[in-house]
Amino acid sequence: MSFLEIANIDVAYGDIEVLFDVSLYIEKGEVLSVIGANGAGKTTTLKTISGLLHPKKGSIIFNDKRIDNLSPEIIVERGIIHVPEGRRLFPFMSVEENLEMGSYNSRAYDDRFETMKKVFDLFPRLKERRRQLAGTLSGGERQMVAVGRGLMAKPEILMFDEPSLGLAPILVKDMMTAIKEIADKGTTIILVEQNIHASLNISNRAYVLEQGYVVNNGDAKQLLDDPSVQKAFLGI
Amino acid sequence: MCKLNWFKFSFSLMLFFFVTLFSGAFVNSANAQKKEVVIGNILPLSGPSASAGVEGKKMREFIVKQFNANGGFECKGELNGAKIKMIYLDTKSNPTVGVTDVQQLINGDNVDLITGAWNSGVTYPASQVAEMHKVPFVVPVSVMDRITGRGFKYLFRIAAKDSWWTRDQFRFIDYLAKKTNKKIKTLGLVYINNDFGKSFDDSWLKLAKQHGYKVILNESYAETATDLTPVVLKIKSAKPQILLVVSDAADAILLQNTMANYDVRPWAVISSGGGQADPAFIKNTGKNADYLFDMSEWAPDMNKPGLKELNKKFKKAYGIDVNGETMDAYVGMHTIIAVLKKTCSTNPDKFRKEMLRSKLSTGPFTVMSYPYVKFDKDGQNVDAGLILVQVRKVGNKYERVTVWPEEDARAGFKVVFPQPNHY
Amino acid sequence: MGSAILNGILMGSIYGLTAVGLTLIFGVLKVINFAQGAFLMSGLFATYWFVKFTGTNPYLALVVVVPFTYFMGYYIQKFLIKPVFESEKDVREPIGVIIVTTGIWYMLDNLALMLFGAQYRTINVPSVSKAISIFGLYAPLSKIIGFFISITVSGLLFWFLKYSKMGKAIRATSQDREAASLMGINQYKIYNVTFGIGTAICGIAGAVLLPFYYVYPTVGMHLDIMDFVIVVLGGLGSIPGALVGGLIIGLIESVGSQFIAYSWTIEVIYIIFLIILFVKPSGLFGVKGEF
Amino acid sequence: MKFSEKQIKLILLMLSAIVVFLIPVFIKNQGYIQIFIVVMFFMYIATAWNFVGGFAGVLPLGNAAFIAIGAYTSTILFVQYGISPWVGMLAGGIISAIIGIIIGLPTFKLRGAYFALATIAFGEGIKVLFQNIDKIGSVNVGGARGILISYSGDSFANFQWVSRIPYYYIILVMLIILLAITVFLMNSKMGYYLIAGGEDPEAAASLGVNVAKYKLIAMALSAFFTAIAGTFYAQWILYILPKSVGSIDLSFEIAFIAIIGGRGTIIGPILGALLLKPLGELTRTYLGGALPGLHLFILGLILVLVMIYQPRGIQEVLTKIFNRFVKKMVTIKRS
Repeated sequence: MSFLEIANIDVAYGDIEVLFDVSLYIEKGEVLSVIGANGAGKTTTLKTISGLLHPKKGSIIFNDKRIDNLSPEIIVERGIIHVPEGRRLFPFMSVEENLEMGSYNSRAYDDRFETMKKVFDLFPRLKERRRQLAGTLSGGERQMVAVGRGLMAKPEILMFDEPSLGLAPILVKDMMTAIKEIADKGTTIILVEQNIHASLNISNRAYVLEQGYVVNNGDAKQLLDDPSVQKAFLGI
Repeated sequence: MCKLNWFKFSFSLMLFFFVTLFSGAFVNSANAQKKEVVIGNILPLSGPSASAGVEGKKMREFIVKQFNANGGFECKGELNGAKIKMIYLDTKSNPTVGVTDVQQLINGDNVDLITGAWNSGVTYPASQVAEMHKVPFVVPVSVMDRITGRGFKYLFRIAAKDSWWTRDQFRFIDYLAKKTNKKIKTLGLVYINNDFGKSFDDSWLKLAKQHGYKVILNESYAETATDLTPVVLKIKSAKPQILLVVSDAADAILLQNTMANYDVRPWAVISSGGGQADPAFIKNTGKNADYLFDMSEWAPDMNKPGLKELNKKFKKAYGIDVNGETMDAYVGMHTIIAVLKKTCSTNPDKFRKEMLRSKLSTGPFTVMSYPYVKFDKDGQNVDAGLILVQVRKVGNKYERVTVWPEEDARAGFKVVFPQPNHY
Repeated sequence: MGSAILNGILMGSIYGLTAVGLTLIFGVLKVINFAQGAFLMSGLFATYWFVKFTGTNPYLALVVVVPFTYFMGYYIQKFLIKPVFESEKDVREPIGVIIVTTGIWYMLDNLALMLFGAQYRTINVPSVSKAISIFGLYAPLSKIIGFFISITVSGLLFWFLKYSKMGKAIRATSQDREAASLMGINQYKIYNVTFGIGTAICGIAGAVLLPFYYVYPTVGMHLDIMDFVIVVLGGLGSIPGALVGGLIIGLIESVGSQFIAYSWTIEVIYIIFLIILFVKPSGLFGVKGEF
Repeated sequence: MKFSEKQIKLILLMLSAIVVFLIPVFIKNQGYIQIFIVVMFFMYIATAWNFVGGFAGVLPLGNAAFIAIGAYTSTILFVQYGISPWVGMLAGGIISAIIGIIIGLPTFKLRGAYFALATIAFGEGIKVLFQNIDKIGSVNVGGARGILISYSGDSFANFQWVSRIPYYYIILVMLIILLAITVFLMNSKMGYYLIAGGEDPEAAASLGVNVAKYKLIAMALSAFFTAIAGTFYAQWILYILPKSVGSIDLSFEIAFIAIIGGRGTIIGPILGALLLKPLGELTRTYLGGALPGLHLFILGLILVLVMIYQPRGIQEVLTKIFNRFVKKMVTIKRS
């Protein structure tokens, strides 16, 4: 059994179904990319894993235990952390407080100062700004806080939703490097991206979603060379 | 969302019809019995005046229970052997509800007569409905002038009307000046801004002119006021010699306590039998109400026969002392019973005739300040007299002590005026 | 005049305290709690019965009143409000919750009426109700104590929200519910706690008011509307705003009435209220998302 | 004979229309007629509320102010100048509509909670104003005393009858007219724009719908029809008082009826009044005397339960039952 295994889930918002029979798995220590066009169901997949949505059918198994009917806070407790699209920082809290909220769960709370040091090592910029309100930061800094906040939770699996969105190309590169660094230290990573070039480059494997279905999957580098993927996403 | 809804509308109308039938069956089965006099009572049983309504209801229950236990009516006529059935409806102090209540009582419950409604604002429109249907309406409490004098044939009011209250308040002020040889020049008027307070204020302003007093403060406060300190501070800076007050229950307590706490003591405070007559008032003000004058129709210390015994029985049954509120209900119920005994019929015209003819002065009617109950052709109790009580320390408790008219005054007590430590 | 200003400040701070709970609950749940007045009534009654049975100082009643009102709010939110909240979580204007709080208001008020009857009750504590002189201005000790309790409670609340773990979680939830639950914060628990704290503050306000006020089942109604005005004046969701809004109302009432009839001051308050709504709907201190 | 679903519904509609029109013929008890009037009165004002509260998607909690404006306008005109309440009714409606627009202009910019609170303040402000003003020039407003309309004999021109039956038919006709207007409007372009604007103002605006304009029209209509109910109220009770026509309790009740019935639906306010008012009357009549407060406690409980179990109002479940019932009738006839 894999570390996290999603089997045949259907997910709907009210009456509108967005995921159909989606299955995927991730092994411990991997970096997994989920790619697809706007509205393909990538964000929904992440929200379902983190418990914000519950599948209508199918199962999600993490560490040999079913998690598909648990609420988000319990899933966080188990170690799956979701860094949402658009950063979703707490704008009227300082950088430090935002990071601290990341370690709200009981596994991580006691070590919060230690973890914070590590986050500051990874993003020295944040240390300078730690008293500043998150709402006043620049886009790149906000993304750093968002990633740092995810790390503060001492994740087993860290899920990123569009971490490069709205960032200048140079910052995208830095961000990907940082994510790679996190993965190298042993955290399993699920990466949802539209910038598939950047994401596939640092991933081991990838899934391709199209209108709610998994249409392709395999080795990240191979997918990058796959003509159908190139045609669909890179406009080649 | 908004597609044609006439269908649903029709369905709802059907439902409407069933509800009607259901409620109709419900109500009609409830009073199928005969041989009883059905008296409708509309009272404020919830909402801001609920305490007055609940107390009045207790006294009515007390009287009727006793009356029915003694066998009901004994007279020659259709009512012989009949008992009284009381129906109580809550007005919530709301005129609309009161009017609906009267409609319901007359048409749904077929009451023979109605009594209530405590709040003048409810009695006023509600009695008009009763009059339209020729159902006698006996008003024990509501004092608003305009209730009588509308040419109604079946409306009878036992309470004195507010122009008599204010008239007697000014007579009393004149009396104070004369008796103590003090020059009284200035008046302060403080009233609650509702129908009750406003009508007192109107006649005070007129009377002050007639009696030659100068009004140096005329202040109203909202019924919903949470803090009366601003009013008290205004009194403090205006310093009227006599302060005339009309309040409901809660604000009476608040005003009195705040005045005491700020040491605002005019020569005399004269209140108008509203909230100051509520038993909660003395309980909640105590020493702070010392030397307050209140106008009243009744006081427990009036040396009237049978009063002590009545109080003992009532207290045993309901755990509270009789007070102005319950005594109004007491006289009201007994007036109705006495007149019905004489007519031995529920015919409204006979009732009116007998009401106008009767002069009730014995038995239960000896407990009031006035010697008898008698109605003029407007249905007003003609000699509904008034007394003034002063809050005084008796033993270690504060009590309402009758001080005026002098002949009714409690033995050993005289008016204290001006009050000690006044400004 | 001086006394009027002093009274305005003292009363204003106490009005402010009654509004703090409302503003806190709005800040976090984005819901106007119409049951606010009923909670205040519960606090007044709890204080009243405590003093009646133990015969001690009303301020000691806080020991009982605070936990009582806290758990009352906590469980009302948990069992009555949460189900509606859950079904409306995607709705921008959770009107259902407003209706539920109104239902709770009716239930609590009338429960009190059935249990305790309609009569007015006060406690008489001569030692604190007498007006004392401070630099020639008069005010009763009970209001002065009320003033300090109001400031202290607001300060403690502010500190709690700023520095405690739970307080930070409450702030996080108020700023972004979904993100907060992705941090492992159980948002419904936060709502329970927030509601509990909000009602507990009402309880405290009750204990503060009782020595110079009275209690009866529908006493909360007047203060309810007053509180709505206060929180909008100060900015919905802002704690300092609630205090300043309270002060403004207190001063208009107390000082304004020295120039116009007291019953007109309410009209002035409503007019100022409407002007603020139109000119600066966020109120004097309102910053969305910050307390 | 076979009937389609639509035919059965039409037959039911006609049957019930006949029943409603004949109720006063069969039921002689004016007490019930009075209750019917109360119920229809609330159906009417809740339907008028629904223009803004339901379709435009905000929560007005000050509609009693419009009732007060309508009641005071026609009453002052009638009592002091002898102008027929029927004329006063229109005058009150127009004044109220203008005030509705004036108050709507700034408030519609506000959202959610703020709008609700602004309307509460508006409603209370109007009430306090009527309470405090005794006279404007020679016009006697009555202040806190209120105004009594004295009964001067049955007369159509004076809008006065001893019997309740004329009132019954007047409010019934008013209700039917208002419902017809509602149905017409909701099926017109304006209705769609209003609902679109209520559900998602930004999206509607981006499609070029002038949301504010339609909301204002809705507000004006709502204020106009509510004020007309105010005149009806004044002539029906013959006594108006700021506390009774302008109270916050009344404003709340209007909103609750529509919400419990199902706001934003045409049938909602009807069903809401049908459930709450007779229930209120019965509990108040049979329980109020025994245990004061119990009836209001029950009202509170119903509010909470409906919101928990039927958040879209009772119309949803009743409509389902009704449709099932009609379907069954169809199958029975066919078999």
